[in-house]
Amino acid sequence: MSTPSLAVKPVAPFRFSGVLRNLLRATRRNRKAMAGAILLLVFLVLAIFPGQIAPDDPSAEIFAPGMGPSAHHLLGTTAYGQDILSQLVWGTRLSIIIAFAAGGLATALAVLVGVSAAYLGGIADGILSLITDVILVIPIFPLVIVIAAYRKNAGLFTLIVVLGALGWSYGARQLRSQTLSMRTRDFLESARVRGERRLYVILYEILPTMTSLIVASFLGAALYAVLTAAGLQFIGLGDPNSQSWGTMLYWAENNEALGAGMPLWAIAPGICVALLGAAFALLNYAFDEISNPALRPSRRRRREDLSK
Amino acid sequence: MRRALTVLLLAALAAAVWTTAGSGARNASAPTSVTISNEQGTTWTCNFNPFNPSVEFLSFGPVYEDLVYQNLLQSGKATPWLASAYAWGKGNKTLTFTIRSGVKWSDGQPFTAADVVFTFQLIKKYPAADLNSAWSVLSSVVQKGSNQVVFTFKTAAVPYFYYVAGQTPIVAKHIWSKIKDPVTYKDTKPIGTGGFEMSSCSPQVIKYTKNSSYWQKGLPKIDTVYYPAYTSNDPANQDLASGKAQWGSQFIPNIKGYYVSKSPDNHYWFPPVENVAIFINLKDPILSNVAVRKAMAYAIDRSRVAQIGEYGYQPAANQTGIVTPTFSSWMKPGLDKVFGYDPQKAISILNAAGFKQKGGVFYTPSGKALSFSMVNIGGYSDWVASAQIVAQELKAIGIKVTAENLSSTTYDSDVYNGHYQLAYDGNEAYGPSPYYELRNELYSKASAPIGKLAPSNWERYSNATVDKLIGEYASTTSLAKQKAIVWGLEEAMVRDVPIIPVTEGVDWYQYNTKSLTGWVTQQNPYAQPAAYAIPDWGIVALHLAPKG
Amino acid sequence: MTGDCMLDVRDLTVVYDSDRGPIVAVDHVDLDLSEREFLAIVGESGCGKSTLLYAISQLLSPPAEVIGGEVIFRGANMVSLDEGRLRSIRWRHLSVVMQSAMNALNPVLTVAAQMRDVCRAHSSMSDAEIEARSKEVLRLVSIDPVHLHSYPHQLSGGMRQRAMIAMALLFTPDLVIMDEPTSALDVVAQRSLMVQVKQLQEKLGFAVIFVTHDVSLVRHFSDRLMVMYAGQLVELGATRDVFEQPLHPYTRGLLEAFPSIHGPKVRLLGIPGAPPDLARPPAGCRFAPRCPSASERCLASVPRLLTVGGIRVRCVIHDQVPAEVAQ
Amino acid sequence: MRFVARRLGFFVVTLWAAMTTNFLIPRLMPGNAALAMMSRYRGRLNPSSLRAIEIAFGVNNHQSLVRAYFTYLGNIVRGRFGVSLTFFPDAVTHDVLQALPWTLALVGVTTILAFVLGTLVGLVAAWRRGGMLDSVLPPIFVITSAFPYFWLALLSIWLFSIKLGWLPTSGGYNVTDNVAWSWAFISDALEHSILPAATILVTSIGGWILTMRNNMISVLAEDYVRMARAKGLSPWRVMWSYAGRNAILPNLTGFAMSLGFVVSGAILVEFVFNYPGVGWMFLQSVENQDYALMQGLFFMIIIAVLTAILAADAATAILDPRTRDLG
Repeated sequence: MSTPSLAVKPVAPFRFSGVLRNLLRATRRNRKAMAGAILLLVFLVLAIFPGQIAPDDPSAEIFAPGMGPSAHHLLGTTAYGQDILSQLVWGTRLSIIIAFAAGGLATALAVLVGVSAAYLGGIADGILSLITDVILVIPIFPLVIVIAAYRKNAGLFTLIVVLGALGWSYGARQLRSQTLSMRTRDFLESARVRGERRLYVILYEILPTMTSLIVASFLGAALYAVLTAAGLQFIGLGDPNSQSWGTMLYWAENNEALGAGMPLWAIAPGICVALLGAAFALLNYAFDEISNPALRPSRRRRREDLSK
Repeated sequence: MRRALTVLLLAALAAAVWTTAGSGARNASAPTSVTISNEQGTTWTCNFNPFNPSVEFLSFGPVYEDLVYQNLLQSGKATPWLASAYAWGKGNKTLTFTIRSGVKWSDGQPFTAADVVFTFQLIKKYPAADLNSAWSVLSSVVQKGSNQVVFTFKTAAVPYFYYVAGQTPIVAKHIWSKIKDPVTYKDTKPIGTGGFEMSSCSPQVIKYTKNSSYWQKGLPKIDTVYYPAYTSNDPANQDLASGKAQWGSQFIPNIKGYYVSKSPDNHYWFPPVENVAIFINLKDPILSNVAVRKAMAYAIDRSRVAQIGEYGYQPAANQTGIVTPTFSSWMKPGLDKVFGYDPQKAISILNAAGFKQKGGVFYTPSGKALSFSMVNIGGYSDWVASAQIVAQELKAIGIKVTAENLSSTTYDSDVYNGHYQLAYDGNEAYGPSPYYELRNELYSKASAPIGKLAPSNWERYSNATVDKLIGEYASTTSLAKQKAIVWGLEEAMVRDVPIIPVTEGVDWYQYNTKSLTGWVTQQNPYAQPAAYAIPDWGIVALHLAPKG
Repeated sequence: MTGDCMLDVRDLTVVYDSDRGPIVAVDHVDLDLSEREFLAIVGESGCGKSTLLYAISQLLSPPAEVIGGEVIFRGANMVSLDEGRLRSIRWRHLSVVMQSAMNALNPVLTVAAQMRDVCRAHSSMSDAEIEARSKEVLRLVSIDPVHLHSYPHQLSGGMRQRAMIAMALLFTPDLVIMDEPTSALDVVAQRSLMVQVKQLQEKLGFAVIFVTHDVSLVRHFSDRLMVMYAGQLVELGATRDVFEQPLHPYTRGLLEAFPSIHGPKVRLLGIPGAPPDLARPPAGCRFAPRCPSASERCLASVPRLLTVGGIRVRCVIHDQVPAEVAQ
Repeated sequence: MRFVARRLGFFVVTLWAAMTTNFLIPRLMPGNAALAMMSRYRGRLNPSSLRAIEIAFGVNNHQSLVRAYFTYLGNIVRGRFGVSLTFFPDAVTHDVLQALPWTLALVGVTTILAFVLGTLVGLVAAWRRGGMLDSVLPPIFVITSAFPYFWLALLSIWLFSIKLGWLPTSGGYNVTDNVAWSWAFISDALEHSILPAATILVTSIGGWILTMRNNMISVLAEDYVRMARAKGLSPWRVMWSYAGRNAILPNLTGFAMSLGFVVSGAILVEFVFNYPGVGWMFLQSVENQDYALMQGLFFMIIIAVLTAILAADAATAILDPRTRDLG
């Protein structure tokens, strides 16, 4: 005699490692994902070993100001005689930190709130969902500005906390509905039948199935964090002594870099932000496709071929 | 390719509407008008109340006028204005003005001595309107005869001439007597005696037009002044570079490449008017030691700071606190040479004072590192940059300084209350002679204990003889005596190093001679040229004339 | 048989692209259908029944794709027709009834609107005529016409299914393809619906291809029965014959199975285990792993499709000694 | 009914939360308005005028936080936002109303444009799967949507205004013309809005394209779309009233919120382009610790978002009968 579960498609139990392996495989398959991953990797390397990579001390004002690109200064120098390339390299670190710290925090909160809301249900769900919706409509950027203006030195930490603490609501919503859609899945029912503890069910049964969604919401949050941070630093609400792309743009802007013949000073950091952003965006886009096969690019329908 | 595509997209859009909207580039405005470019970071409220500090500069000068104009750039040379003459009396405790006849308000009413008396009674009644707290020294203002006004001071108050005669806008009695509260009053149709009338105002631009019945015959020579509101620096600078605006009061980075090179008619002059200095909290246990302060004074290469941090726009300052060349005539010979750049000397001073160097940093005998934080205002990019260089140079001789960039209000509340160690700043009110700035820097009565708001003298310097000198200045009109006193103050600056002047703050001023003449130049500094200097910019506007 | 043959499917093969390589969901299937005939296709879920239907009606969308074979409907090869030509055939001659009306009806349009769309697409009826016709077909499936203007979610499950059948009859087509139209309903409703379908078929004279996982359901209604397993045709013959003498072990298993309230999933009493993963089908006979009477010969090669006494079957048993079976 | 009640509860709580943060945050900041004023005019004011300003702004009357909170709530309810310090002595409402039209005209219109265009592109891209549009536009705009807005704006100013001189560098209109409903003025204002609008569009359209494309693709897999095809409806009809209409539903709320966030979106735009709108005004209020103005703007944003969401609910109810019956 066969137990009912035999006829069920073998979904559970999941192993994170397994899921991650699948993701990696999928990533290798997906061109967009590859591009994004490579970009991100490059920036990570820059962020970890700026000292080894950057030619000069980014803040030392020791060269002729406003030089164009040359063998010694591939991107020229700033109006204060700093090496732009070095600043660029060192600037990577802060952006990466913000991206991962804020993105991570936001995602953690999203998972915590979203999944537990859906799984606990009832009043807990009601309250958590309400909070989520409220946070969702609170305008983050103005709020961050107000807080950032409070004290400039607190820049980095404040930024991470605020972006993280306010950036989770969207992900939480998605995760909640995703979890809801799974509550009735057989493997969860069987887990309940087996009398597993809730925490166990959440950790080992639910989360793994949502890895790609979680990754996606992390990427989204990270992207948002990078852009917002850059924006704040650009309007001068970051710490102007810090080494970051946004700060570079702030200084370039204050010295009319574009108009005064130092265009690279303004263009280069912007491109870096754009590339890092693009890396996250591409990965996000790709993970959509990975988690939802329907989205994958496909050959045109045969019918159309024939009708030609 | 990514950018290329974006660009293409924009180009398409641009081209599309460009053709319908007509030519994008605009030519410079009509010959008999001048457009001012001065980033205020705000749009206009169309309020011209001269007693409202946030907008007084929009009316005081071109519309409202003062009794006697004092030109800072000519060591306070006084030009009778609404008063045709003035005289000190009774040991410099009374001041009598003879009011000019034939002056009319722009609504046609005659201007009289009664208006002057009324104005001063008004700011007495409403202290919030008394922006220079004139009534802290005044005891009475009364009319004498038909055309004279007598000011009586509690004590001799010679320096207050500048505030009373030069910095108080005279308003019309027949208008302001009907106004409930002059402080909150929104003065949308200012009626003044000045050469210009405010003819139209929108949040984006104010238009001043020539007052055809102005009391100085033949003036003004131009018809209109446009004062656009710039909310950020870029557009303001761009309009100057393109010639769209002809009169600039802007910090333009790399001005040669960005502005001068754009047209042979583009010129600039940055007359120094004040010191940008390191304020040292004298209540700090380590910084109270004069040796440390002297070492710092020697360790800073002022000209390098000026060059890198300020593009050389702000010249290097000197320890006496005398702004040169503006006030060079007040300099005690030789004194400005003290404290040239000499890092070795700095180190030897510290050693002599018993500080020990360990790992490139000096320590007090009790083992405290010479490590301080220096606050400055994050919004002022040039000062932030300068502060960085100062920090690097002090680090070089073993004094660790970390620059903290604060929002301007945080900065002010910290510094005014004395909750800081070092502060890099130029926020001193200056006047037509070095006395005014030095007084603000050194006068103990202008200071306050730690934790209380000090309007100035933030380093909390206090020295009886200096206070006495400052007091004496108030009671003398003789230039010789005044100079002697200022020399005394200079010596105090060099002896006690209460603050360290690093560079000299300037009036930002660019001008375009394509279609206009009569600009302020280094050769003819007839007024402060910055379009925010009150009342000076009104006087500059009077001098401007169409070319040929 | 050839005379009134309306549909002739030859060697039809459908492939899905997936990460784990191509999946052959329908594997060289042949079948034919005469006018007014009622053909039932049975098999476990995932055996390719629905895919076959959509391949016949040319409704596959990526990643599924017909890679070989023909579907001759009234002399035209549907596979090679372009959308325009297909449109002219659809609904007037060939209509489809889907598994769950809840999903198959547009949730944001009223039943009336959805019927109107069809009529507009294939005729020049006036609104009045359309209204009349719509009510008429609703009555055919014994739904009170008042429901014509309600939205799908406002109808009961049974009503929805019937409404969809009604919609399929708007133009009384020659062939109605039904994909488990009853699976969403409870047993009682299932029966009544089947009876109704049968009556309609006799009254209006259309042919039916009826897919279900529940053999018992079609026993008394279908003329012929086709059994599919793992994308392949494993047995095809007159319903009566197949029920009396199932030739394929799988068919036998199915007949012993009873319908489960769990819908598409069928518990096989005789045969434990689940259908194979079509991305990696077992060598030889695909049923062998679950087959009670499997021998190593089954694994050797894919069994041929044999004809045994009018029944087509795919199993090596009969390949060896057809005589035994005959008697 | 429960649905409506939940919605109302949501609105009330949101409003309260927003108003409270709104009240607390600025009060956690140091310094006071008089100092802020001093620092704005640093160097130009005699230090002793600090006293004068303090009197003028009444910054010295310290009431307890709790009392302040309730007076604040009371004032908000009565629609009193007090006097702006930045634009002393203007009333906050007066300033906001003055700046709002500019923001709405520029960012508002552009947001709507981005949504409409993005949705169309996404819809068509999904419909013509793997087609030219589908394989080119989405990836490109995914990348442009990751651009830092202000940077793109700077570059375009540099290129189109400074280098090519095609378009004005900044501002809402040419300062030398006078504001009026004249064609000259409008065209001028239009011209000034090209660059900001274009840059916003480029950076914001990607999101819409992507979400719409994804919704559309999952909808296209729905039975009712296949059903529509089976019915032989014209592709156009299928795309719009079957696939499109269902695919757009999930986006409505998102669109509403983006409309509500127009102001926050405007901050950087108006900063870079020196545009006289509320976004820039907000920055001002923060810089000058202009609580009244800050709160007025913040409150306005919240109200905007909530009304937008309300509108979205209504729109959804109209387009999706199912929610209608929930309410």
